[in-house]
Amino acid sequence: MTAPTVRPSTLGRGAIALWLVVMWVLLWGDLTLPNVLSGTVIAIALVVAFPPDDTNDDPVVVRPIKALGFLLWFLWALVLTNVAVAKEVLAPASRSDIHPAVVAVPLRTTSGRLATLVANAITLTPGTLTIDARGRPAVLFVHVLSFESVEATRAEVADLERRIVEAFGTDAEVARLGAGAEAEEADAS
Amino acid sequence: MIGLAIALSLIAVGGAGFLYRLLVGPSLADRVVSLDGLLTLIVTAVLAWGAFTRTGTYLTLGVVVALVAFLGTSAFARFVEGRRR
Amino acid sequence: MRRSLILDVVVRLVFHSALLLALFLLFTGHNRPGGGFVGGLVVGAAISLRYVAGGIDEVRQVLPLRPWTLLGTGLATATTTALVPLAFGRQLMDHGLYERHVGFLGELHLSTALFFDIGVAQVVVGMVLLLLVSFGERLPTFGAPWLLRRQP
Amino acid sequence: MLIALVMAPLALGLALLAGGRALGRRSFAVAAVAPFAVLVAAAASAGRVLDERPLTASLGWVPALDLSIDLRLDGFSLLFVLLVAGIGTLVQLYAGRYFGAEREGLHRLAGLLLVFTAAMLGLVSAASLLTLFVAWELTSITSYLLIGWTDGDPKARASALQALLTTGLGGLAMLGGFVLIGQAAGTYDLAALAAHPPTGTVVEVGLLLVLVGAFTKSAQFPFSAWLPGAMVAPTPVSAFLHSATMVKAGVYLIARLAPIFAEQGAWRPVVLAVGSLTMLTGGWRALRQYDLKRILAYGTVSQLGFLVVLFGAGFPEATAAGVVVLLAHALFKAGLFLVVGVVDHQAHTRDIRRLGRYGPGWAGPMAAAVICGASMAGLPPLIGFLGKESAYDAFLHGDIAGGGVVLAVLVGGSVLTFAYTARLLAGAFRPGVWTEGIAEDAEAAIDPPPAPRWSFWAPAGLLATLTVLLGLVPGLASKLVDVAAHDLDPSGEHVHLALWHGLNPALALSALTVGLGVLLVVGGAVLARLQQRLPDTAWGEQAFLGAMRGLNRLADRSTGLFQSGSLPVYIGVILLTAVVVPGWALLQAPMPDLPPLVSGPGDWAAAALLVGGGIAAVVVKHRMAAVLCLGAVGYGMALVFALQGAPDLALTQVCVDTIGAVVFVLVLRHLPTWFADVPSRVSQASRLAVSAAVGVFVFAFILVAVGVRVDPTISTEFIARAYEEGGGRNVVNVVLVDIRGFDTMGEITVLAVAAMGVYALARLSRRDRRASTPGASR
Amino acid sequence: MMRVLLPLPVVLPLFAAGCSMAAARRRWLQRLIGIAALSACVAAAVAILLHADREGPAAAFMGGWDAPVGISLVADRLTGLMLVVAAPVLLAVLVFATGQPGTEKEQPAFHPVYLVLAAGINLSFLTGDLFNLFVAFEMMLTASYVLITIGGRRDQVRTGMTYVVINLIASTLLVATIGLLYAATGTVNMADLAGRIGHLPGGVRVAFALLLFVVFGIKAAVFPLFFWLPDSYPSAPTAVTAVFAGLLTKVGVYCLIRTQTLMVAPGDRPIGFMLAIAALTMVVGVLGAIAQNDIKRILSFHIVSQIGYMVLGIALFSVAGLAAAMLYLVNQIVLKSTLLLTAGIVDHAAGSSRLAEVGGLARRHPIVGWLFLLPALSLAGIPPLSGFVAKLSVIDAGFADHAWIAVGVAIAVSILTLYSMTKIWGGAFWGEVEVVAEPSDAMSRRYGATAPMLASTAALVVLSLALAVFAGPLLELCQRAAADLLSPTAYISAVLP
Amino acid sequence: MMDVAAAVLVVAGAALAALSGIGQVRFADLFTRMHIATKPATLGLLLVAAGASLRIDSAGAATLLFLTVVLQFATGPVSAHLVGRAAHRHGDWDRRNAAVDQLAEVDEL
Amino acid sequence: MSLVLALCTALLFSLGTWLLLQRRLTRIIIGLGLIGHGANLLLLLSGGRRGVAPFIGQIGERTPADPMPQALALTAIVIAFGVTAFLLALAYRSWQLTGDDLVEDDLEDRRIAATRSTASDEEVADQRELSAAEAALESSTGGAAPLEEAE
Repeated sequence: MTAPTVRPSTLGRGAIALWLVVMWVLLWGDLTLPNVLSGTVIAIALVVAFPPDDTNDDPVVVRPIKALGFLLWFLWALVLTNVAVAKEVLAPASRSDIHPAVVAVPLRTTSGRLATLVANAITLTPGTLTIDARGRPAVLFVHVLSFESVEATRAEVADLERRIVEAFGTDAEVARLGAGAEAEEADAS
Repeated sequence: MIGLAIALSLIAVGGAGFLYRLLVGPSLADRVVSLDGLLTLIVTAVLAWGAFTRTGTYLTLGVVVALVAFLGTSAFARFVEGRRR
Repeated sequence: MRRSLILDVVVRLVFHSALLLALFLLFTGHNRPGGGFVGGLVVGAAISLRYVAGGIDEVRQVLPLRPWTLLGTGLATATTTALVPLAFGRQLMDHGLYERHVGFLGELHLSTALFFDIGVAQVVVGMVLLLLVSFGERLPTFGAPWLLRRQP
Repeated sequence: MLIALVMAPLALGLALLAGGRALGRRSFAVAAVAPFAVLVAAAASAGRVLDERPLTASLGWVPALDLSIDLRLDGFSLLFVLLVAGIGTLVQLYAGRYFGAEREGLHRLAGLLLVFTAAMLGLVSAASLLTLFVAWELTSITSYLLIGWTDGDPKARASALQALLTTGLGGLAMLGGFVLIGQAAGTYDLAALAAHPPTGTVVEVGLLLVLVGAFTKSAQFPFSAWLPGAMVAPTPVSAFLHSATMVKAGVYLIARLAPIFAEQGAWRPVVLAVGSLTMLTGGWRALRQYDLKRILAYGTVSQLGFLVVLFGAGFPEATAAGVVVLLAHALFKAGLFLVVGVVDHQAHTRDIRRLGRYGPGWAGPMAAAVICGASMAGLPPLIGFLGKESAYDAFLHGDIAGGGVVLAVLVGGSVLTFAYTARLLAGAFRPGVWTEGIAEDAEAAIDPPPAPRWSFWAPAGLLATLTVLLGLVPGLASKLVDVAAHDLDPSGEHVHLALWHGLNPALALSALTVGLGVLLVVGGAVLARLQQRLPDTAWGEQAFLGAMRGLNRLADRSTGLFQSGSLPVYIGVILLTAVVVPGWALLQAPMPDLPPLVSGPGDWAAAALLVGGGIAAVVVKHRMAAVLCLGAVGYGMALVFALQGAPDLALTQVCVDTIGAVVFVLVLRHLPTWFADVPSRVSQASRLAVSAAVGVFVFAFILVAVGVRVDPTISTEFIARAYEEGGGRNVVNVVLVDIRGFDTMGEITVLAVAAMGVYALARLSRRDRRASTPGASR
Repeated sequence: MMRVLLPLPVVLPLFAAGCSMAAARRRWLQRLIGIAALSACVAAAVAILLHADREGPAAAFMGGWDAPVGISLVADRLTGLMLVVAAPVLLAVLVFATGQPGTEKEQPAFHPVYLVLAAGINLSFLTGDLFNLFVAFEMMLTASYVLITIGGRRDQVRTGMTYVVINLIASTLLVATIGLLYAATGTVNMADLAGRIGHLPGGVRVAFALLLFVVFGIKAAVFPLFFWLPDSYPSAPTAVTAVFAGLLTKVGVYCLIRTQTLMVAPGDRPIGFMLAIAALTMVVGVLGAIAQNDIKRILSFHIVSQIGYMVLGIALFSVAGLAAAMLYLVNQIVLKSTLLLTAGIVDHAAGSSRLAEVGGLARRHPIVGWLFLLPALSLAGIPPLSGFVAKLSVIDAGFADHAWIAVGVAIAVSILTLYSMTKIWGGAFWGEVEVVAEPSDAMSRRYGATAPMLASTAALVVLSLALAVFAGPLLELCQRAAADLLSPTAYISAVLP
Repeated sequence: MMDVAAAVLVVAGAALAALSGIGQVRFADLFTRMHIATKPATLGLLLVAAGASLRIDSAGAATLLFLTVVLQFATGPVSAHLVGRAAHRHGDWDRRNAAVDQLAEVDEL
Repeated sequence: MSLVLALCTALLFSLGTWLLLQRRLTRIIIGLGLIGHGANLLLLLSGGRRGVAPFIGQIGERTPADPMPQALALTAIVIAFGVTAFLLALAYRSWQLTGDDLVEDDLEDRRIAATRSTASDEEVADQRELSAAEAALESSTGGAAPLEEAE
């Protein structure tokens, strides 16, 4: 399943404009023609006045099914996170297993947006918190609450990254991811 | 209404925790985090209250706070960041 | 101060939404919570976010308006709105209410108070902008390769 | 007519001040025109006035205060007008000779003299107390400017200040007195006052205040010190202001009021005592001076005391005598001053220990001086003799308490007068009479000064001639004196001046005076030794200096006490005042009913935030942390707003708080991280007390204010009308942009201005170029 | 007619301020805008006064919301009088500033901020709404904060802190007072408050009266609330100090008059307290002036001292007393501005305003000497200048009401005033010629200042002379105004028909 | 039924909020507290918003809540990242207990 | 209106006052902030009642909150914001000039308060006139120098 290839900047502006129209209508809470029209006008005006494509970045595409899948997975992970946190908080101090560490996790995606998404997702999933992101492709520095090993953390993040890139990355990104995974497997073997 | 009371008490407990951290510190980061948390909790409380009283008036507050809290926290974090101990 | 990829990206994503939110607050202020102040402040917050992310240069690049002009026109707008009713034999600031059926768009409710609110918002935005310009320092693009323009 | 009389010198004077620079010394010649014209005009109207038909004029000014320019030219006024205008003309002409052409600012001097002339004319022709006061103060100011005309000399400035402050103080006391009298009488008009004199304690106090004014102006004890000091002024000024005219303003006032008020309260004892004391101390002190002008000045003080006694006694004979003495004094004193000026100008000194040898051509000035001096000493057949004679006569026959004592004083004073006249004349024209305090070397005596041109001493000669003429032919002035005295006190009999009244007690007293005077002169050495042994009675000077020193010290103390320069102290005092003053009244308010403890559970949460954040903001020593705590309070406020049904406020509060925090961060990141302790002028305890007081006050006032609400609020209308008339459902927003949109307009202005202020301050360069000169703010 | 006229003195400068901000880069345009707007204000002010005097109080209702719902602007005679005096002073000072090197030329913010200051002052006089008065104060004060620190020198920053903080405290107190008043009466309209306060219990009424006195007393700089003034005013640029000295504290006095007469019932007026305050203000102020050695500082203390006379007049609560206070107020506005402008000229001509550093100016620049001497003598109450009439009216009114001690103090203080004026005259205008620095342009070297500076100062001096000449009609106007104030039914019925 | 669901959601959200607050008091290390602060508060807000959207049927309520949640999800972690970065740089956290600190290694280069 | 909130208001005023009486501008600004909050709370409480948000159409049978104090408080909040920003600019400028935000005492006042209370008149520079008057007194009480040098 591939997204239609559009020129990145156009996609960026168009997507943002679309989002703005949607948001406008959401804000008014009323799907009426005047709302949509005025929203469109305002959205276009905003996008023209403040061009959003001022970063050098890969485009973001949406693969609906995978995106939905990711979303559900993510929500579930969030619930798990909170259960974990609850345990941690409510458990007596003696049973706490906190072994903090800060781990550098190199990402494979070159897209800043995806890297950001990964970083945010890391923060909202159990036991991990993104502290910093450097370089391009980004290296994330993740604070791990219950540290086991560097590899374990990286694997966890790699899994997350894969889900995200598959949901939102361009074909090239997905391909690079695959190549990276193969290389990693090769490394492992 | 019992639900509201429970919810608000719970939020208040949480708020007390954050407030404690805000007052005690020890680091600035702690205070920033707890202030952010407090604001989130205030929004949570307002939404919960809105949920039980069926008032939609305060919903805008949530949107604005989400945006603005972000600004506050990031500004503190960024401009205090440069200073080493 | 190193820039942050995450912050840059998220701020860019949020920026337009914040502006839209501000406009919404401005337009609905008469009937829901909001109004010129809050609208202006939200715009200000959005601009401040850009400032936090990229320093004053980024703000200038995003909003190449002179804050003075914004302040001045804002004040002039508000006062003009106030003065116009005098010419029509009414009291200062007596806002008119125009309700008209405009074709397929339905009822149009427009109070001249809106223009006043726009002036208010302008001033607030201009103020925030001027504050940032005053206290602002430049943030270098150090360590932010994602900001470099792709070579054509 | 009368107004033109006053205004003409004024206009010419102002014109000279404004544009006379090019005229230089010729300014005096130009200036002389005005007083001369006045003289002519006054003489022309003399017939009518002497016919007891006074001229009047009135110019409305501030009717609500009974303040208007009312002029009235009766006999007494006419006498003064003639003196002022006549001597004014002579002095202007004289000044034209006196000053070298190279002197700068002569047009200012001429102009100021004219302005003074106008003021003096206004003073003596004032028909109401307030008009008189206006002119009075003008004479003080012009006198100040004239004494300080040589402003490069610190002594001149000091003397000018002393003169101004003394007469100014008196003037203000007098103003107070005038208002008291005027309010008691319902009028300030002199004629009306005379017709229906007010009485009562208020009036008596008012009279005393008026007397203070008159005493200061006429250099009476203890306010006489300024007059000798004023001798630093150029001699023409001294001759005009400080002998002939201005110093007689007080006498004039006393003369005007005495017939009306002499019987009231403490008037007569005070006036007679002060006048007597002045006459004696003035004469006594004149006897130890070496400066010709100072001898004259103390002589003037003494003579003024004489006049005050005469006029202040307030019975017709004394008044009539006063008029004669007044006329005589003006003539001889001005004449003497002018001669002294001539001597000074030619010899470059006025020290009697160095003067005395003269070349040829000095006969004229010397003769004038001797004639005037003789008149001063009260020798016949000069007008001075007439005056003294009638004074003795008046008190011999006068029927007032203590008249005998006063008579003795008059005789004593006259003896002293005789003595200092001798000292003056001998000192000026005979060499080597006095040598004390001067090294007996060649420098002591000076070369004989060159003879003056006749035109230089001619004014003095003219005055001397008048002195003789009026003495010999008293009839010339008889009518004028009679009408003047009668206009002052209509109850008196008509006066006929005559040189010879026959052998009577007054003549005997005159003879006694001369005899004692001669004795005093002959026994000069004894007297000098006596004076050396006695302390100088310069109480007036000491008092003035002491007062000034005390004033300055008081000013420093009080300013040091109140104006501590410390902001915390200021704030503490202000807040304490704001709390204590209304709080005191609040104690009388009814006890309010206490409101419910909480209006909903949210109150506790909000309170926790507010209190916790607030206390933390106070306690925390970390700058940024304190700001964060303030932020917490702000969010607490937002919560309160949300709970109390104010979503707009909550929204705004959150936004403002956050953006405010950003600004805080932008600034505070530069400042030190921690609050270091700095010593403050406010102690912890007082800080605590003020804070607690503020808190208690606010708490109490809220409870009381909410507890006493009586009326429905105006906001019920808001809710009723917001949608129909304002077109909005959000009432608060309608209030903000419509109902109270005007507030909002002001508010955005504040924002814009604050922003511009921030910009103006923050974008300045970091160097403070002018930091070292805090005063140089331009 | 009044519907249009009343808001103009406020809205015109505001509109002009907006334009001026937008024209921040073109100084000539800013000048044009500023002078045009303030000239229009003069015209409007005169029209308002004439109307108010002829037809009685008139009100305009902002946004068409009738009082007490909306904000009303009210012009009675007092308001008209204040506007008429303030407008030319504002205009003259602006002209002065354009002729002065420094602030106005270097700071694009000067003109807009100054216009806002003007609008704030005018609004303070016009508004009939207590909260709107707070807003007007804030406009005025914020502008003054900016102006007093404009240039950012070290001493300005230091004194600016004092000034801003104290005024902020005063403003907060005012807000709190308004809150309390609203809590007790449910209205903030002054005319409405006048009626409603009467229903409150006695102690509360008095407490409100005193609270209002203290709140406006800080602005008016009465003892013991004045300390901030002499510390802060002298460090501002001259033109700014002049307008502050002339107008800002006088706005406080205006508010004292307005609130104490309108909103405080006759029985609740703190008369004795006010008389004591008046006497202390006069004495401490003038003693402060005597202790100073800088022209601007001396004059600043005089501001305080002279406020005492006005409070004395007000405290009598008689027609004569209030009229005297108003006359004094009018005089002081003109005189203080003039004197400080002259101080600025001295500073400009000699490079300093410290008495120890300058001298002989009267001989060097006679025009400057006259520009100082006339208003200074007037200030000291020397007849026949306007200050004398004002002082006489105060004394007259005071004696009529048997306020012996206070009037006695007033008389004694006026000799001290004279003393400190001669201190300036003797120190700076007499003596050997001393200068710290010479101005750079030829005109200034010859006459002491540039043409706009001299012309505007001279215009104010002429105005002060005119006040003396027309003191009669002026005092009658003041008396009519005072009579209005003491029986405010016309005012109230103009607002609440 | 809907009301019960809403109540449950809201209470659950509130419970999470309480949890994060308690965590603030209990834990000694800054980063640990940040873990506890970020996650439950975000989910708590989500739950409460969900509950509220079930209860409030006024125009646009649900959509506003949706926007709130989206914004919160977008910004919350970023805030955490920034604070974390600053705190790490500033040395505010419990460094001694950390097994590895690869960020410090990078910064030291 | 409730007792707790009234107490909070009072406490905010108290705490703010405490900070105002310090010499650090930052603390003073924070103090002003606290007092400002207190004043806003006072305004809000002056409405006298707690109620639902005053939106036409949503009030129904319930008591609406008083919109007037809300509008007033809003204005006050915004004004306080602007002024606080300006105060911060002052602190910023103070930092630029002195490296600190200490509110210094007024120099001239301190000078007058300090030097005058100890020094005698002669040491004070500005009393030229007075000492000249003393010199004049000297000469009048027995000194020999004539007052005015001849023309």
